[in-house]
Amino acid sequence: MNRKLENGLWRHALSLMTATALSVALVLPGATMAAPATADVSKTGLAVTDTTVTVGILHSLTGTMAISETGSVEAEKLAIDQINEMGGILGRKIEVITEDGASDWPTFAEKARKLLVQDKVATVFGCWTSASRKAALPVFEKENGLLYYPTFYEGLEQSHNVIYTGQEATQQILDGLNWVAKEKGAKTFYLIGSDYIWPRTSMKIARKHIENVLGGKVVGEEYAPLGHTQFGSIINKIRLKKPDVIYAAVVGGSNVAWFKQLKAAGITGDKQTLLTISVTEDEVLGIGGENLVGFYSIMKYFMPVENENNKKFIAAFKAKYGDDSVIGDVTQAAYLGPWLWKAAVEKAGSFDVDKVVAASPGIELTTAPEGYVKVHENHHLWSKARIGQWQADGQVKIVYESDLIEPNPFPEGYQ
Amino acid sequence: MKAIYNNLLGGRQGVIGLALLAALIFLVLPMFLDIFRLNLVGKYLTYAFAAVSLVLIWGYGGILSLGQGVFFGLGGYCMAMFLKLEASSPENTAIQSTPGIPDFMDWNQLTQLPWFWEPFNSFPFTLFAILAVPGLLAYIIGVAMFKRRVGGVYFSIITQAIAAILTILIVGQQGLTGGINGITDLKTLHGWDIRTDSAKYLLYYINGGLLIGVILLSRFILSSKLGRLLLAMRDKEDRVRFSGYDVSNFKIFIFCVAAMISAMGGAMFTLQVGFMSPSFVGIVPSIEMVIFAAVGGRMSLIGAVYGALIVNYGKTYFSETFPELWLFLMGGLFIAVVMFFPNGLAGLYEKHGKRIMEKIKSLRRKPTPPAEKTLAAGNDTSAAAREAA
Amino acid sequence: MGGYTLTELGSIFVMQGFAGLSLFSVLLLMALGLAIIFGQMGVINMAHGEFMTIGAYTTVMFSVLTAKFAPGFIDYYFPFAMLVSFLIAFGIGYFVEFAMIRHLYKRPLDTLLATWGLSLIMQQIFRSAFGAREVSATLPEWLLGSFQPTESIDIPLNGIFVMGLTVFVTLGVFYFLFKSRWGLRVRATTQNRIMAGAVGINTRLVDRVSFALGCGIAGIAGAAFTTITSTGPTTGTLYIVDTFLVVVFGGAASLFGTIASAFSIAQAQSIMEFFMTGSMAKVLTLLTIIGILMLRPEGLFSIKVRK
Amino acid sequence: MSSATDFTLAIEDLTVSFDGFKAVDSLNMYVDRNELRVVIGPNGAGKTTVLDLICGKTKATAGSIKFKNKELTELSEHQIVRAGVGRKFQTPSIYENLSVYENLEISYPAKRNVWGCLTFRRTAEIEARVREVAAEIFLGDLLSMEAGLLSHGQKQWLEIGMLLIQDPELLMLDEPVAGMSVKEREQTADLLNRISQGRSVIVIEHDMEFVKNIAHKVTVLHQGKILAEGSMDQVQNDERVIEVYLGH
Repeated sequence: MNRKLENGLWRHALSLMTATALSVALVLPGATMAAPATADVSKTGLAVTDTTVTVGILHSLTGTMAISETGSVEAEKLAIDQINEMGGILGRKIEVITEDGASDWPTFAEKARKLLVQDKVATVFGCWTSASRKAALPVFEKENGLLYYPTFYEGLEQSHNVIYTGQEATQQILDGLNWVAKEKGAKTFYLIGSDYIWPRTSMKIARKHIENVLGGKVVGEEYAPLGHTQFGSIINKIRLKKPDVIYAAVVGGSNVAWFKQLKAAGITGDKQTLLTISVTEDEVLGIGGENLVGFYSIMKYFMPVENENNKKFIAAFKAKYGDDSVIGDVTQAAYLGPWLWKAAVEKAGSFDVDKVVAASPGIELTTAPEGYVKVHENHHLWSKARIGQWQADGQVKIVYESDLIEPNPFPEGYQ
Repeated sequence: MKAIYNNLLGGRQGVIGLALLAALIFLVLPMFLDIFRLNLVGKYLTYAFAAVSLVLIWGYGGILSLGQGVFFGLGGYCMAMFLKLEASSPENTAIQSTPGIPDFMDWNQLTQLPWFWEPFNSFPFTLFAILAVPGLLAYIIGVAMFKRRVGGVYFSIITQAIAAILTILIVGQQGLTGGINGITDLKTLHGWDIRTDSAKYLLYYINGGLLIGVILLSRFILSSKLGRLLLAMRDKEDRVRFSGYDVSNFKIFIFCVAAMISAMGGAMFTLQVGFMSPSFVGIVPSIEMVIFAAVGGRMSLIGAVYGALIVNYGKTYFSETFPELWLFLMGGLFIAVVMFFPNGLAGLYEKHGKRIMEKIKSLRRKPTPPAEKTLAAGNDTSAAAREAA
Repeated sequence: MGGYTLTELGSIFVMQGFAGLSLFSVLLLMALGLAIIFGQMGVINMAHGEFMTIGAYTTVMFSVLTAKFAPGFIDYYFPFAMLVSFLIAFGIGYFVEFAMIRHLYKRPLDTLLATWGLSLIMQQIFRSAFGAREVSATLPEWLLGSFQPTESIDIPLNGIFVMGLTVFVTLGVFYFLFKSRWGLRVRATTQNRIMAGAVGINTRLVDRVSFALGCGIAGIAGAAFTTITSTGPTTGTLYIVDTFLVVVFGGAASLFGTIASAFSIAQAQSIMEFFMTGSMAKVLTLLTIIGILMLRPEGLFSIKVRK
Repeated sequence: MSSATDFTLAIEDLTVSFDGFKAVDSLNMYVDRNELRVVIGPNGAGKTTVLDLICGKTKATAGSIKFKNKELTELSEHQIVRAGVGRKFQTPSIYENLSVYENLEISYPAKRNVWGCLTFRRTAEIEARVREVAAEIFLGDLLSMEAGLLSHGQKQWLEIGMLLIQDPELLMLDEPVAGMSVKEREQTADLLNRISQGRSVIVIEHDMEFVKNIAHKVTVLHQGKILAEGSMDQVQNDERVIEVYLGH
């Protein structure tokens, strides 16, 4: 662990300097430099003209997932607008084709194929749930497309054709567990999640970490079917086990029922430590701040993150989408996609997927709202983890911020 | 020969209908669509299997199964299991802690292939299972329900609950089933890459051929005495029983046949789309399948195919163009079909066709008396029945 | 269960019993409206869940408006919200019966499809009007938190509230169906429409009001569920299968059966949930229901009729 | 349990109760070979319920029904039919969407399992039999007509024909002349007299004139029990019968 961290810090420092230089160089001359010839920057028949390059956005605009994915679409469009205002990429304006995955996994695959085969887009920003990504992934691999995927997810995947701008499971989970073990002296944990792959994989990693690294004990592990709204029995089980920490990954409508019923059962933040990996500012709107007071979330980004990038980002976002817009972790990660792609394309001097992919590892973004990110060899991002404590008004107070964490989608000893 | 002509092909009108459909599937669509769109049509046509099966069981049998998605899904899963095993050869999965098993099992810490996956290494067994597994489930459900004379609304609600159960099971047992993600990343069938354009063309044609075959089979069933019995049972179940028939056996039979037809669609779906997931098993897809049949005409086998094509094309088109409008349209379509066109497109065609015929006739002789008109309207179902038979 | 004191086990026992009762009242509240619509009238209303959602959104709107214009009133708005939820759902139900259901009384399976279409349309209306996000009502203080009879027992207040409401609505429905003149007309109409018409009952009006009443009760249920969970455009679909199973399992025409079936399903599920995962508990509960329904296709309580 | 008898139908101690109400109460009734028995009684006497019990539509609470010494209470409807019992319902129950020919063909007692129905072919033998029966029920010229278009009386005949084609040994008819014109009634009486040759027939009927025309023996039911039994004359002069039924 330590060596990795040191290593990371050293690289961090080094790359900060180069990145600053790079970004200065990029921002200034973009407009003045003559755009390189199309034949040079696109040899694989992508939708690139002398003045434009076409990209795709592929999220659910309708259906059950539209709630969650709307923020990502907004963030991606904001980033693309900003890039276009700065002169575009390689002298070309970005044009967007938006497709609706309709919360239906085969539709994602179908629309991905349309974007790649018919529209020949240079890259796609999209997918949200693991299921939609899993459905679309074979298409991206077969057609050799490029996907920027924004959601924090279970890991266990690494594709030539995908850049993962959210956290993989270990980045999100391990530091949070270390923190509660240290700060709260937690020894016993109760794990609860919705019944599907992300919570199950996350809980598996959490359990290994608790048992093998922290020397703690998992006193219960529980999965509720998606859409479950009655947590009475589960809450009683938790009460019987009296865990030091409840570790939760419940999603969707169940999440709201879960927190409301916790509060109604008298399990509140002042009596019980609860750490969740499935509540961002987006979810709080539905759950209600009053039901979360004192509980903790771990994410890589919360709105109050203090830095200039974030201030600008929030201001721009609110200016475009209204003052009461809320930005959650995934929305921020989605915002990174177009910027990371821009940097990689410019580094490669080409839109061709293989060249962009080859150029991607090592790409850094000092302008990220979350602070600083860097693309790892394994196509995930180096990023920080932050723990926030929820306040009654639905805002979060950041109580812990980690160092940069190396992404490790296939964590040894955790599988 | 004449018997074949009349029973299988449904006489002159049936031959024309079938020929038109075959021409559309095999000639017109491939000529005008690129492979991307054609693959979509192929996907829609897999739903047509389910719609045809609903014509059998719902239109003729009067049994509204809200669980056709279950059988569609089971067929699809059987095929997906075989393809997944082929995709998970030890070489392809060398980075796993247990190479040689599907990736999602590895993530769920399974160290060996579950017993019920083993037989799916064999392609002949898989083909057998695609029909046998849904058929067996349908048989069990059928015996349990029809022998105890559960029918009508109760049957619909129970099949719906079964769809819910199977979805929860598949999602909950992700180590064995791939969970909510389903079984993905299917690549080859006996080394033949199913993702290439040529494979897609071939699969499309196989799919179309199977569909025509299924329609012929269904016609054979419906034009036999069994078909008449189904209609008889739908309207006067007691009378059939008191004519000495064991009604439940016939219901079980047609339910099993319908299940197997849906399952074929599911298997073709997996091959053409490249994955299978629990979202095709549940309540919503099952009801959508009923709508395909209702729009096409619940008494018309060929109508069901058009119903599946049109509703799905509409879904793709409108969700691309006016996503907001889509649900309104779909909902409105449900209501309109049920309230105003209970015989769907086939019924409309019948009426329209008849009117044109009448016009042609009326040019030759005096206008037909109104009495005959009402007569014709009253006989719509049987007229549609004859069209399908 | 070593390592626990007797008091602890006792407390858990009490709270677990309450969890079961609480689930029971939720199921019953959902099913009551349908017991009238499906049980008494034989109409399969697949949009029943959406009528609950109407109630839920009404309550959320009420809470938002109250918070905005009369923050001092926030402790008292809830009963009004429920009343309005009832009225709105009743009104829409009245209209739906007029425009759609009455044409389909003779075709129950077709009603199923048409009302499914209706549910799709209603979901899209919710989405267009209120957005796709899940929303929650701000609850009055007296509905939050728990009641602590002893140190180690916490009884959720919202659970008590839903339970009380269920008792109230159940009694109301019983009174309506079995004690009032109107109920007599409803029962007469459902048993013999032609005869009822012949003795001067306006069967059309009876149908319409019964359907609307069932929808109105769904509206109340929806309003009450805002205390438990959030509301989204597709919330209703979560409830529909369970609701139908409760009514069918109880024996469609028997109100008492509906109560008994809600009780047994709730107890079975909450007890099993205590000992196994939620998914398995759900699957086992559903399988048991189907198994019993196969043995007794007419449900738990059926009225034997000489045909 | 009762012992073997010579009767075609032997009903002994038959009871059925609906939620405590005994619609048929310890009924004993015997029908001879080739007998035409008429069952009469006021509404609610349990007449139709008795037929329901014999043909298996309703399950008995207690007692036995023996048909040619074969216990029927344990068989399901189609088995009872195959044993040789045919039943006509009160309201004509025919397949309205099928033609007269198809109605009769479906009722023809051959290939009544799933596979048989799939492979069923029209044979000359079946065709001849269908035509024969159709002629007998006065529908010989209407074979291709859709059954739904027949008159009420013709529908009643068609249903009788559907039973006839099965050649049952026991034929049960529930109000066969209800809704018929006078001429049709006469034709039906004639038909019944003809078809009761060589088989036993049970008829439920209210029309006394019609009953007189056909009955060998009359059973009067009242409140689920036999009130009187005997020839038409005997029954008509029975005081109890006059009191509860005929006198009004």
